[in-house]
Amino acid sequence: MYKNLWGCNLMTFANNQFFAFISFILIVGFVVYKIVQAQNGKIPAIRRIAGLDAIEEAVGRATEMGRPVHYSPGVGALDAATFAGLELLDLVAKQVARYGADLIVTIRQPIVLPIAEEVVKTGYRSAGVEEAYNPDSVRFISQEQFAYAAGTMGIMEREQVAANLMLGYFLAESILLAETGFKAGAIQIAGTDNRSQVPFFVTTCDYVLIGEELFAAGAVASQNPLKLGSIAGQDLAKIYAIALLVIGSVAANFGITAISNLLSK
Amino acid sequence: MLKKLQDLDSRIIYLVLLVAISLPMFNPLGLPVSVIEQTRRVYDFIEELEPGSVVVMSMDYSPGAAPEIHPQAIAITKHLFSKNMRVMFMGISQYASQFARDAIKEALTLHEAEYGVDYVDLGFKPGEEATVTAMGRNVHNTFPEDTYGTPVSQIPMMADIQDANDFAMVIAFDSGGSRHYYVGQINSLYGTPIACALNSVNVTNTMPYYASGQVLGILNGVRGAAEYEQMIGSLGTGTTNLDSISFGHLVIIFFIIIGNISYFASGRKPSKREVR
Amino acid sequence: MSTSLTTWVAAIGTLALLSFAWRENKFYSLFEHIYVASGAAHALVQGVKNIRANAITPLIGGQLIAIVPIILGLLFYTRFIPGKAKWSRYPIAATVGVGLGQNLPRLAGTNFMSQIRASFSIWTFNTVLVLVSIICVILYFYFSASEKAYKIIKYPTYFGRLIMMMAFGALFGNTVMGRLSLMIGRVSFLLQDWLGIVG
Amino acid sequence: MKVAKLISLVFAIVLILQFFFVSDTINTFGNTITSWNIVIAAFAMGLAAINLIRIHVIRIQLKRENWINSLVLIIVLVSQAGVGLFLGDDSSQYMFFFDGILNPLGATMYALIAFWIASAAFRAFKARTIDSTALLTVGIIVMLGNAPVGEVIWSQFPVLQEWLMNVPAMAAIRALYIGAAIGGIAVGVRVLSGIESGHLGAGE
Repeated sequence: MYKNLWGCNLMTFANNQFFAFISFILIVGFVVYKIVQAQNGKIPAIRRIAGLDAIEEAVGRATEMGRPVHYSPGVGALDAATFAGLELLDLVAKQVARYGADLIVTIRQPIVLPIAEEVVKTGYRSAGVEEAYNPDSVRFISQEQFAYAAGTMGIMEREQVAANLMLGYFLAESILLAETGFKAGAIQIAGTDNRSQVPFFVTTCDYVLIGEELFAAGAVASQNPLKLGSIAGQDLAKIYAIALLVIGSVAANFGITAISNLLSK
Repeated sequence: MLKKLQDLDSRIIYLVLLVAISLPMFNPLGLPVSVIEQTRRVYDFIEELEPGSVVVMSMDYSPGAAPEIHPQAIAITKHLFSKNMRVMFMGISQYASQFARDAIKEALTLHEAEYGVDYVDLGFKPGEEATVTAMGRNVHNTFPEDTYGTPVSQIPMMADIQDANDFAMVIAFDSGGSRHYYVGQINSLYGTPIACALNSVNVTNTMPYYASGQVLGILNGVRGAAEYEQMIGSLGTGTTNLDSISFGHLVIIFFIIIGNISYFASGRKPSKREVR
Repeated sequence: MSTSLTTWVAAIGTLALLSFAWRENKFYSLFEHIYVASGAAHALVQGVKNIRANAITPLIGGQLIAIVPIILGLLFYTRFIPGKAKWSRYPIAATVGVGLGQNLPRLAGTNFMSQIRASFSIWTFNTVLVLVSIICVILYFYFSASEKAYKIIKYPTYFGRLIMMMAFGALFGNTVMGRLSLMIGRVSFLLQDWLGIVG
Repeated sequence: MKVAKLISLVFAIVLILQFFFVSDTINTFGNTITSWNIVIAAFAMGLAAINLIRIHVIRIQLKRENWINSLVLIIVLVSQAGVGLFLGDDSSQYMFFFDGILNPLGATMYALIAFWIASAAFRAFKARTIDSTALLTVGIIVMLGNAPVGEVIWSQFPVLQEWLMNVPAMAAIRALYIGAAIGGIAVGVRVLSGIESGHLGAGE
């Protein structure tokens, strides 16, 4: 269908992948365009995210009640959700330092431990109260999934935590942590990209960040222009998707075959 | 009184659940199960395949999902052998051969089938999506040997199975995600019909492929196995466990309702904050 | 009562892990270590089998190019040599490259384009509801809306969130059936295969 | 660092072209890369075993708390791997390890969750917000649709469940797939352009 582009012999499109290729190029284009724009200083404004604003409220409540804030960056190692969890930990550490509440961070993956310690330390330093940083606020519990859950449950019950923040990649142990937090009467904010755990968070927590909301909250917390640009680029692609949906649906119902054939190539 | 119920010891709740699911095992009620559309379509498709068609059974489930998916694999293997299809077992999960071997053993108790002619087990191949793509392009390159180490060139039935165009159908017994690869790399490029046999947690997120026709049918966990066993007339663990599922569900629903009644009765209003 | 050693070992292991529900104990953590060991051993055996089939045999058969993936694969193990860990970056990069190279076009083709095409159906109550729901859920994840724009899409995002909650309810219902089936599988193994007190 | 990113970029671009275009030249490159990937992935499968042996041998030497478990772990790992490699993973001795340990314990680990769902159902699954009310209502209907007893209580439950699964649930998941496709491609752009290289150990 197209003469040879890169000197290879005739390149034809695999069956009905033409418009998929067009969409692929467009989505990549939107993301790159917005990232470059953000690099040149045009930082996109991101709307308020309910769960994100509730974090400050939760830390304030914990300070009033004189009970600790528990934070878990999830059970994942170096995946996107864990990075978002650590960015939000930075935000929480700054607020905890400013309010003077005490913080307990429970860790499952050994590789995440040093990063989390560094994040909490810099949080206290940037709030100007570095001497208030308590080294054993960041605790490695266990690498085994359910041993980590059992250890964390014990801490939450003993310390009667006032706020339970679970932001990162979670598996089946999510329900154990959420139920213990609920029993302790803590205000619970959870966020994960693992969709099959979202139902257990929704029914037990006050606020839930679902999938992309966790990444958007992480980007807002980190104020990293590249990430904010990437989110704006993804939004452009979503407008493109909605446009395709409307145009294609209208074309199909009014028999405008030209559009329908193009979209199905 | 309801408030006191709230801090009931969890272990009592576990005991109640254990009793509820064990009781029907002692005297099964045999509640009937109706076959739903998404299961029937898999059965009908296989019924219409003419004998000798090549059906790929991709065994991609872990021990954590086996109690839900393995009964499905046994039922479908029995069905395929009874219609003397040519069945190619393989998998991108490391447990493929162990589960395939057990399913074949169960099916051979009912139907005749000869290794290398009626069925073959190419075993497990790592590489996730890349392996599914490679298999679609060239089966012999991707699987140079079967799971017992015999070169594929020496297996009679593999002579005319070169690539995905030779597959009459692929059934993804999947708990890890291989269904996405089969829909994306095989169905989209070669039009090969794909059926899914899944553990229940993965059924909901496979519905879009079913609605768009990229997947021709879905078996949903132990219930799917029971439905299929009923259709092929050879009852197995799917059917026997079904009564316990009914009792288990009733207990969970009862707990949710009682929990909510005592929650509202104890005056804790739903939190207004989360209106958004 | 079963007499096979395998069934007895499986039954003792099952009871050990179930004891975690009573409370965490030594019996549980011993069998958790045994389970972790068995899983790692199985992965090692399957890995070696495939290295032999797809690399060693072709290499002996004369395909010298097959040495490249073997070298890259061996570089994974430099992580265990102090100071040499950075060499493991190359096989990781190769796997990530292949992963993305396979995944990204499929995302554009199957997850994006085919799902959009599948929504071009003739309007009935259900298909219009599906179309409107899809648009509202996409809008829910629209983040860079200015205050003014956000006012317009506020209510569609509420509808989108409600539809999403119904989807998560369906996911919840199926997850409950799945986990129950697993527990039922273990109980019937204990009562039937091991103790033999059930029909 | 540069070479590693280059490997990722070249491998990814060849395979992306191979998906969208039909061309013999690209196919040969792409097929070689994918066959290499099988071998590389096979090598990676041994990492977990080596890592476990390293950690637990240290625990035994230092006589850490309950080091007996570590000793048992090493024994099981070495004996199962030995049987699997020398007698073959289809030997009856190997089936002892598979049917006696791996398969039953794997299923039991996940079966435990049924206990926790039961206790959370009683204690924590509350219809406190509009979201959790909608979620629990649909959840209960889907459960009654799945369980044969549901049909006995009211014959319409399976019909209602099928509608919930095929219309609202399917629509939301389809929208999440479209969003995830866009998100996945965006992550791909950031990784291949080197903006994000946490996985290569450079840290962010």
